[in-house]
Amino acid sequence: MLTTQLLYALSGCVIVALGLRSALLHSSLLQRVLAINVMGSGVFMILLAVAYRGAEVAPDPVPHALVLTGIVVAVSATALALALARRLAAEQDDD
Amino acid sequence: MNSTSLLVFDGLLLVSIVSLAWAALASIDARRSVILFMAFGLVLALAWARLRAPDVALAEAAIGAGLSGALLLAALHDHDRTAAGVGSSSTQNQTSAGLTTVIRWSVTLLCAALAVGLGWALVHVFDHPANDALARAVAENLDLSGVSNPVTAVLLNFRAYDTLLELAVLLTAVLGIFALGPARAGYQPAGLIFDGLTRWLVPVLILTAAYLLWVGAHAPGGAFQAGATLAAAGVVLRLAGRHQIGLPAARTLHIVLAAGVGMFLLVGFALLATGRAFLGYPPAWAGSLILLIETAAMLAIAATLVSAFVGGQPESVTIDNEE
Amino acid sequence: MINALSSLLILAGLFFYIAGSIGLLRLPDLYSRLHALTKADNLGLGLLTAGMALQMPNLMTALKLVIIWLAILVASATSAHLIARHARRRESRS
Amino acid sequence: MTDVLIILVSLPLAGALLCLLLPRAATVVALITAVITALASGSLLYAVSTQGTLLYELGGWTAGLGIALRADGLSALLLVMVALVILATSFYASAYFSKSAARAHFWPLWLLLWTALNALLLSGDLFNLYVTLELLGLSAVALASLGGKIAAVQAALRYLLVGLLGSMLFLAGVSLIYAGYGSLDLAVLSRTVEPEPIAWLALSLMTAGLLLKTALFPLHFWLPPAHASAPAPVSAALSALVVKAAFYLVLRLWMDVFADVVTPAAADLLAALGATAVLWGSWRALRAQRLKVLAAYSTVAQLGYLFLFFPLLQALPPGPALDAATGGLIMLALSHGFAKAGLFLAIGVIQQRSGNDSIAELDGTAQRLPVTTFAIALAGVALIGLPPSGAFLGKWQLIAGSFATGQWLWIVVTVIGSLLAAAYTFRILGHAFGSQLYPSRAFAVAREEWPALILTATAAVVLGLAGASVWTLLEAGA
Amino acid sequence: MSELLSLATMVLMLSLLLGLLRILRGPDAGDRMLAAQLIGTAGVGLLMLLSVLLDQPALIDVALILALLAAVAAAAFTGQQREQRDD
Repeated sequence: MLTTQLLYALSGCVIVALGLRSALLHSSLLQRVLAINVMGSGVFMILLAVAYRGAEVAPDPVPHALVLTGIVVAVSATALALALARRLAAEQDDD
Repeated sequence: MNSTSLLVFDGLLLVSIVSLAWAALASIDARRSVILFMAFGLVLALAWARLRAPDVALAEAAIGAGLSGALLLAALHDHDRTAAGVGSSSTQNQTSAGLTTVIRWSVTLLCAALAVGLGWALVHVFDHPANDALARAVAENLDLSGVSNPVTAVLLNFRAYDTLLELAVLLTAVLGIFALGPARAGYQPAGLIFDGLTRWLVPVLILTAAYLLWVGAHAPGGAFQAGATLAAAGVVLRLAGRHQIGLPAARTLHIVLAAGVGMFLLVGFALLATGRAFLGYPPAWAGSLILLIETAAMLAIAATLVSAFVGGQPESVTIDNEE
Repeated sequence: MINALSSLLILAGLFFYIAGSIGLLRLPDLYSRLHALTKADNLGLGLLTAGMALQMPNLMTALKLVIIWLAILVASATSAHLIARHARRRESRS
Repeated sequence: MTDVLIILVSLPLAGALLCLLLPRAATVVALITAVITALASGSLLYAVSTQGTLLYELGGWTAGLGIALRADGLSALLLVMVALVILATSFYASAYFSKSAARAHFWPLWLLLWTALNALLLSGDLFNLYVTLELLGLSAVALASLGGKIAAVQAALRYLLVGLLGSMLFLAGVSLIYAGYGSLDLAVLSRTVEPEPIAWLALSLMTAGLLLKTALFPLHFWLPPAHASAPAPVSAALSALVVKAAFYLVLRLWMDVFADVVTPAAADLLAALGATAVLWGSWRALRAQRLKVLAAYSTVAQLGYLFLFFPLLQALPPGPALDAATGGLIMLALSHGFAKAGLFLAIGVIQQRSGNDSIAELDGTAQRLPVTTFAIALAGVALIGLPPSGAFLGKWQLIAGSFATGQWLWIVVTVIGSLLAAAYTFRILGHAFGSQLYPSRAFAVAREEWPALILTATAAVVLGLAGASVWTLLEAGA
Repeated sequence: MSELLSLATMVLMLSLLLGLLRILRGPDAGDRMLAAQLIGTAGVGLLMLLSVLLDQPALIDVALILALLAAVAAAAFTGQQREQRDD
C-alpha cells in the first residue's frame, strides 16, 4: 500500500464530507455553490489518488482525463448558477 | 527528496487544503469565502502536481485558482450593487429558519459517517494491487492515437465522446446565461499601472495559450488549459475597461461558441461517411484531426468563459427578433 | 562553480521568503505587511528563480522562469498599489 | 445499421448548432430535426426488435478503453417515447413561442435537452452517464428559467443546485467503482461487480444522487415549483422525460449492472418511499389551487408507483412472471410520460387563453376548448389507470406481482392512489364542464390543441391496445 | 544539491503555512488578498522545486500558468475596487 495514495484519498473523503455538509446546511446561495465545488474537488482528489502509482511509475491517465472533464463541467455549472443568482437579484431589486 | 521529508510535505499540504476548505465553507462573509476558495484552488494545483497529474494541475491553476475566482468576484460585485445577491440567504430562509440543532447535528453525523465509509472502502481497495488493465490498454494503443501525451489521447481519442458532450455542456451553460438577460455593465477604464499590466499580460497570456495548445500533443497541456488561459486574456481586457475584449460581434460570436462541438461533429460525420466509426480517426491522420478539433475547442472554451464573465451577450450581440 | 552560485542564490531567496512571511504575519498594520510581502515576492522568488535558472537544462525553460518572475512581480506591484489605495480611501472615509 | 445509435445523439446536437447559427430559421430547422430524429428513433426500435441489443463502439475502440453506446428493448422504448413527446411538444412550442422573444433561446436549448436524453438512454459508460446527467440538468434548468419571472428563476436556481448535488453524489459513486473495479463500462461491470462494501457504498451514493434528480419522496421538494413555473412545453418535457431519465438510470443500475449487489431490504426501502410519494403527491395534487401545481404533484405520485415495482422485481424468480412485471413497469412509465406531457400542453393552452391556470376559474373551458378538455379527460384516464390505458396494464401487473409475492401493502397503496387520482381528475373536469362562461376564453388554433390530444390519446388508448408488442420487444431486446 | 532543494521545499511550505494563517486571520479583505498572494508566490516556488525534485519538467508550465493567473486574480480583485460604470 502506498502511503501517499492513502493520505490523499483520505483527505479527499474528508473534503467530500465537508462540502456535502455545507451544501446541505448552508442557506446562502454562494456558499452552496462553493460547497458543491469543494465537494467536487474532494472527488477529484480521490480519483487522482487512485491513479497514483508511486514516485517512479507513470500514473493511470484515465482518471486524469476524467478529472479534467469534471473541472470543465463544474466551471460551466458554476457560471450558470451565478448568472441565475444575478438575474434573481435583479428581479428582486425591481420589486 | 527522501521519503520522510516528502511525507512531511504531503502532510502539511493536506492540512492546508483541508483547513482552507473548512474555512471557506465556514465563513459567513461572502468575500472572505471567495478569497479562501481561490487559495484552496491554488493549493490544490500543488497537490495535483505532487500526484503526478500535471495536466490537471494546469487546468486547476488556470480555472480553479484563476477564472472561477474571477467569476465569483464579479458575482460578489453584483452582490454589493444589489441588496439581495448571491451572498444573501433571502431565497432560502424558510429552510434556515426551521433548521434546528438536531438537523444540523444529524447532517454532520451523516457526513462524518460518509467520510469514514468512503475512507474505509478505499483502504480496502488499496490493500489489493492496483487494477491496471485500462492504463495498460491506453499505453498499448498510444501509438495509434496520434498523440504521445496519454491524457490527451484519452480525452481526444479513446474517450473523445465524453469531451464532445462536455463541450455541449459548456455551450448549454453559455446559452442559458445569454437567455437570462443582458451583460453586466463594463468596468471603468484602468489607471496607468493597471494599463501597463494589461499591455504586458495580455500578449503573454495569448502566447502561453498557443504554446499549451501545441505542447498538449506530447506533454501536459491541451485545449482546456489553453482555452482557459486565452479566456484569462479576455477577462483582463474586460477588467481594464476595454470595449474590445476579443469577443467577436453577433453572428461570429455564435459561430465561435459553436465551433468546439461543430468541429467535433464535422469530423465525426466525415469519418462516418467514409465508413469508419464516429470519431474513429485513421491513425495516420489522428494527430492532425486532434489538433484541428483542439484548436476549435480552445476558441470555443475561451469565448464561453469570457462570455460567462461578461455575464451575457455584449450589447450589440442581442439576437434580432422579427417582432 | 555554477552549483555554488546557484546554491547561494537559492539560500538568499529562502531568507527573503522567510522574512516576508514572518513579516506578513507579525507586522502590525496593512502597509508594513504590504512592504514585507513585496520582499518575498520580488526578492525571494527572484533569487530563487535565478538560482534555479542556472540549473535548467535549456534556454527555453530558463526563459519560462524569467516570465514567471516577471508575472509575479507585475501582479504584486499592481495589487500592492491598488490594495494600498483602497485601504487609504477606506481610512479617509472612516 | 448500428450507426443509428450515434446519429440519435449527434443529430439533435447538430440541429441545436444550426438553430443557434440561423436564429431566423430556428423554428423550421428544429421541426425538421425533430421529424428526422423521431424517424431515427423509430428505426432504432425496429432494429432492436429484429436484431436484439445493439452495440456501437465509439471511435472503433473496444468498450472499456473507449465508450460504447448500447440499446436494448428498455432504452429503445424510452427513446421512442422521448421522440414522440418532443416531436408533439415541438409543434406545440412553435405556436407557444411564436410571439415570444424567448424563441431564439428556446430552440437550441430544447435540442440540447433532447441530445442529453438520447445520450443518457444510450450510454454504456458510467462516467459518460455523469456527463450526460450534467448536460441534461443544465439544459433543463436553462429552459425552466426561460419564463423570466421571479418565481421561475428562483425555482430554476434551486433546481440547478439540487441537480448539481445529485450529480456530485453520482460522481463520487463512479469514482469508487473505478477505484474498486478499474472499469467504467456497464457491461464489464455487470460481470465483475461483487456484493461487497465498496459496491454497496458506490451504489448508495449513485442512487442517492439519482433519487434527488428523479424527485422521489422526500427528495421531491424542488420539483413542484420548478415544473409549475416553467413555460408549458418545458414543463411537459421536465415532468414526462427528465425525471424519468434519472429513474431509468436507477432501474438500469439496480436491475442490470448491480443486480447481484442489491438486497431485498434496500428494494423495500425504495418501495416504501414510493408508496409515501403516491399518497402524499396525490393528496397534494387534490388540494392544489392551480392546474400546473396539480400536474406537478401528480408527477411526484406517479413516480412513486414506479418504485413500487422494485421489491417485486427483486422477489420474482427469472421467468415469465418477472418479464410481465418488468413490462408492466415500463408500460406505466411510458403511459405517464405521454399523459403528463399532454396534460401540461393542455394546461398551457388554457393558461395562454385565460391568462391563468386557476382550477376554480375553469368554468366554460369545455365549450370553448373542447379538444383540450377532451385531452385532459384522456390524461385523467391514464393517470387513474382505467382501461384501455397503458397505465391500466401497468397497474394490473403491479397488483398481480404483489399478489404473487405476497406483498399486500403495495396493492392497498395502488388502490388508494388511483382513487385520489380519480378525485383530482374529476375535480378538474367538474370545473371545466361548469356552465358559467368566462369571457376571456377564445378558440385556440389546431397546432396548439392537437399535440396534447395526440399524446394523451397515445397514453390512454394506443398503448393499451399495443400493449402486447411492448412485452415482445422487451424479450427481443433483452 | 538535492538536499538544498529539499530544504527549500520545506522553507517554502512554511512560508505557505504562514500565509495560510494570515488568510484565516484577516482581518480585512486587503489582508486576505495579500496573504493569497504570498500563498501564490510560495506555490510558484514550490512548483519549480518539485519540477526538479520529482523530475517533472511540465511542472514549470504549471508554475507559469499559476504566476500569470495570479496576476489575473490580482486584476480581478482590484478591478472590483474601481466603481463600475452605470450605463
